[in-house]
Amino acid sequence: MSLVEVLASIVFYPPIYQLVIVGLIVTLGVVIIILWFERKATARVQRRLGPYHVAPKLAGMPQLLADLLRYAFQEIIIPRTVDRGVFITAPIIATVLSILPIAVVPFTSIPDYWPIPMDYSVLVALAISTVSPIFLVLAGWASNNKFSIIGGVREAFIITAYELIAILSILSVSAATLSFNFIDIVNAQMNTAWFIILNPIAFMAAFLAVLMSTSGFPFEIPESENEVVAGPFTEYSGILYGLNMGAAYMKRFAFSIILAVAFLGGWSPLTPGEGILYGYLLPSIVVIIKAFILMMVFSFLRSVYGRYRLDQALQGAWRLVFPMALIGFGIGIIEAYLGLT
Amino acid sequence: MAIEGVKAKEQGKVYVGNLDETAKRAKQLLIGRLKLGKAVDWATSFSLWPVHLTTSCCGCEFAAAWSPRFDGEQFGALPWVGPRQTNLIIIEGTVTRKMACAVKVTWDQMPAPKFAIAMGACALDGGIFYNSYNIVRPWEIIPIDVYIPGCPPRPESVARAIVDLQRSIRSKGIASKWVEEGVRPDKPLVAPKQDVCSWWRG
Amino acid sequence: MSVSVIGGPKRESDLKIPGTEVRKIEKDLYEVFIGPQHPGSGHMRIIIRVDGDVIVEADPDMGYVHRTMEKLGEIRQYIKNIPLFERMAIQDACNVTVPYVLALEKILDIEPPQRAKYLRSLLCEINRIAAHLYGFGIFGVFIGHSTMYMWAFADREVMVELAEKLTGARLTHSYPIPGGARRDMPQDFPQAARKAARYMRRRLEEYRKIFLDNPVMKARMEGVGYIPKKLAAELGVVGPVARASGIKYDARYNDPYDAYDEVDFEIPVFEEGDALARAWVKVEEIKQSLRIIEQAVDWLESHTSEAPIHDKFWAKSPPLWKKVFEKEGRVKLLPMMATMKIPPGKAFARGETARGEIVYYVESTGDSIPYRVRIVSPSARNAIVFKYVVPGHRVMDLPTIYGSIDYFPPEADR
Amino acid sequence: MVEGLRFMKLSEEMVRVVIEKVKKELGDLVKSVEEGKGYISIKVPLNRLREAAVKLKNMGFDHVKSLTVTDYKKKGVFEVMYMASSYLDEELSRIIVSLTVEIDRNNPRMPSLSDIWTSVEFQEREVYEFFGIHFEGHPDLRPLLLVPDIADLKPLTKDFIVKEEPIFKS
Repeated sequence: MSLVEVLASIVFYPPIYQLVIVGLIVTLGVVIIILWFERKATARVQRRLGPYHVAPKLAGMPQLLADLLRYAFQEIIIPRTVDRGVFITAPIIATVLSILPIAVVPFTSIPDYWPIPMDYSVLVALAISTVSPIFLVLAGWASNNKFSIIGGVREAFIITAYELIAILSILSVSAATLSFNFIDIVNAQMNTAWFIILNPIAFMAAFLAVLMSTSGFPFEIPESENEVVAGPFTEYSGILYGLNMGAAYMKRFAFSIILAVAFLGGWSPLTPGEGILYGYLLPSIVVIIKAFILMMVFSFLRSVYGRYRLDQALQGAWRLVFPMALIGFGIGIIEAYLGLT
Repeated sequence: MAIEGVKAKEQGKVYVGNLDETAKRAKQLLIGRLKLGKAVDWATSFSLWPVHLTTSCCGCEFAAAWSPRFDGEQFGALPWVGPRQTNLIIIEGTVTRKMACAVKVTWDQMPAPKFAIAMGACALDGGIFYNSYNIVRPWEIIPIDVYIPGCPPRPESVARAIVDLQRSIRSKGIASKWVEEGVRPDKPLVAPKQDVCSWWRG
Repeated sequence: MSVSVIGGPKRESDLKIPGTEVRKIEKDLYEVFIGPQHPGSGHMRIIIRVDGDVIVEADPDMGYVHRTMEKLGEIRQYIKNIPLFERMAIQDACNVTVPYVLALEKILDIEPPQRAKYLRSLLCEINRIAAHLYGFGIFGVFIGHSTMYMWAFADREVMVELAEKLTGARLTHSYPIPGGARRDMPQDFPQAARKAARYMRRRLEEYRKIFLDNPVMKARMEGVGYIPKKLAAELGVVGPVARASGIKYDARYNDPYDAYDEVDFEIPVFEEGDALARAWVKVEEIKQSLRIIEQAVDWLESHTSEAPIHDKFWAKSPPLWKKVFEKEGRVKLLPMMATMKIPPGKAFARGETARGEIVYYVESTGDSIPYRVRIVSPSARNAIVFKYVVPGHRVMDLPTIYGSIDYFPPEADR
Repeated sequence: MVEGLRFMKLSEEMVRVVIEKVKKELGDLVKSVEEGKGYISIKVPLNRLREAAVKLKNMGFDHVKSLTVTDYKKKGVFEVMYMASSYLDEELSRIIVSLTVEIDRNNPRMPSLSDIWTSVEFQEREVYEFFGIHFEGHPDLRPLLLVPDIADLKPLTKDFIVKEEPIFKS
């Protein structure tokens, strides 16, 4: 065994690869690039330059690196009136939990390259993704700041609205394939068609639910700065705020990967073959690219829409998107009954 | 449940370690040993986020400086909402007695290293309102890094002030030294002579 | 439990931090201080009490930008008050100073020459468009639509540039002076104005697409901050706020000054009375202002150039001043203006700024400084909306109402 | 959108009509009615102020544009002018009437009109802090713009002197 092979076997050991390489490094890179893209795309729509002078040759790409580094070295202020333990741990746990769903999503059809191979991966991924908002609410509560508390309460409202939609609409895929296993789902898509074509209503509902869960426009309500400064994160400074800000994007990335696997055919054009390169690396790159495109769509909405009012968002979620998710679920069942998948 | 060896008074508290000590050590390691000082200065200078505090009518030109024609964001400066997440305060014109308290409190809430730009003739020395009974000179309350003359200054001069501040941060290494030593190296912090917040308590 | 303020000092010394005092509020309400350092407040503070998500009480706490203009106006010469009062609303500088000049002209009993009237109206309308776009931008960012802010501010630059061409200053023009205007129109101005008008009309259509007809924005604005006609009259609101509630009042129409009785334009009035109607009033007003600009430019072009200042002053001015005018089209500030004594008298004048009607009361005792200048600016009169209209709305409606009434604290606080 | 409006310049005839109307309506309440520059000045005694205000409101003057107070130190009075006009009546909207009273400078107390004209509420608060005039019956008489220690100085009265400009002093 040569050194390269040893290294490869360490790097591509599934838990390390998916949690450390993809989960931390790629996610960080994606967050940095997507934030840069978001600012640049918004600037483009708004007929201006966006971040530029930090590195003119790279069109301002390191801007987010500068912001991150600045946050990292800035003073961390912990007000005397906060609940210290929760105040410090909540953003860290929220960040970890928001990237954890990646661990149970397969990037390839070979079960060996899957950190936690199991038949109920869809359920587990959804279950993990529902935990992190609780810590955002906690962060708001521990901050002992009125805006934080209002922001936390809004977050709680939004959770109740989107959670059911997200779960129902993603489970419609399971209903259609009669399986909770992501690999079966992707295989079914490779046999017939992607679920975005077979079940577009469920995809729309899932898309909106992800927007709501990661407070993207037009549902950027918990952090709506014109009433509740920075929402639950009003009191956070320095790297703790950086974590908080990154957590929403990391969560969006994790959700995008789930959506890419469940609706966009996962590694679809590619049939994973033998070896690490064809069996693991290339399929995972395909999945990440699909997730990245989804994230670009999410980011672009910022420049087109403003934000809904809280009650309007909740109303829309329960009156419009929830029936959509139900219909999507029904379509999934019908498809399974007709044997389309 | 009582834990042995812990004073009765401190029972029931959550312990998160001595954060100050840990932070100090981390700073020494990163800036002292790994020579990250230059990177800190670079990052700080290109990430000067002004806090949203509009003190007076220069806010019009401040807003224009971030509009597409002048686009302050190209320097990496992004106006941000709360003082906790920002590191630059731009005093936009006259500071009245009532506003002085807000300026002081906002400045105190910002995490170091932080900088201040005073915009407009009024922020220099009163400008057209020099003999008004209701204004305060901002340099009496907070330490100012760059002054922008004009009434109101053009947006270009706001951009110029930001570039000037960036240069001086990089050339003097203000940010890295501030992080390392915990105090600002080149400028003392201002202790206001008058109690600007006296009216609040009534 | 009746204590709803959370937090507070843990030690005796903490009492010195403002805002951390523990007070008891009567009912089980939540008191939120919005401002002065708050992205949704501008230069003021609004103290709201919320019950759940509904505001039950709002108390505007103004005065954060009170720069004592009325007092300073009493100790400065008449002419120096023009740049002083202009600082009230610098993006609307000509509009806020014209009524002051009108009041002085009423006491002096002079009428400016026709050319000066047209020039003033021209700049007033340019300023009105710029100020409306400013308001639009702020409104956009208040309901989370940053593209609207950027677009409005980008197009505002067109108008600012036009004003700069006419007067030489971006914002603080100090253009109207008693008996006339400070400068004649440059040669290449008409083409630039017409081009800007064409451009602006095209852009308004795009604003409609991205902002006013945007489903999300419409949902935020429709029915929010509804002011019925009767309430609007009772509260004495002004400008677009009143006209969106069906009140047919515009100082340009009800008490025509300058060239407004000669040009052809309409006053847009809407009946709906909500935030969306206020936004539409602004759009329609911009269209009418463009019409006025074009007419004024046409008139100025077709008439021979003369000094845009009353003969009473111009006849007495030294020959050098006249030479400067012939060469540069610029009226050098007349020396007699600096210590101009105005005969005793009282005058009251009103004018329509972008945000509404501004009124000046000037009292002279025959000295070179006024005895009393009273200014009531449109925002000062609209501030009452916070107290009487905001309660009953949700917290997220507060920025919508704030943005839609286009409240500008420096103007309100004077 | 409602149809556009057409212009009509204010004529002296209209002013005279309104003056006659005011005289007829207010009757013996008024001390004098005269035409000023840009407004019609109606002087009433202090104890009949509220009565006159109610009558003006019933005439159609539905809002107050400006509450103007002038300090005549030599005469020892504050002159308080409620500059009222109309929104709903198009004829009256061209006219501004000023309901004028004079109050004692040393004991500045007068009845509040904020229950008759709501639009005057904030301006009465402003006058209260700048001149120290106490409006009896005002629902919420607190300083509006100034911080308390400056409001104590009553800055708009002629007693309060600001440092003047040294140049161009006439």
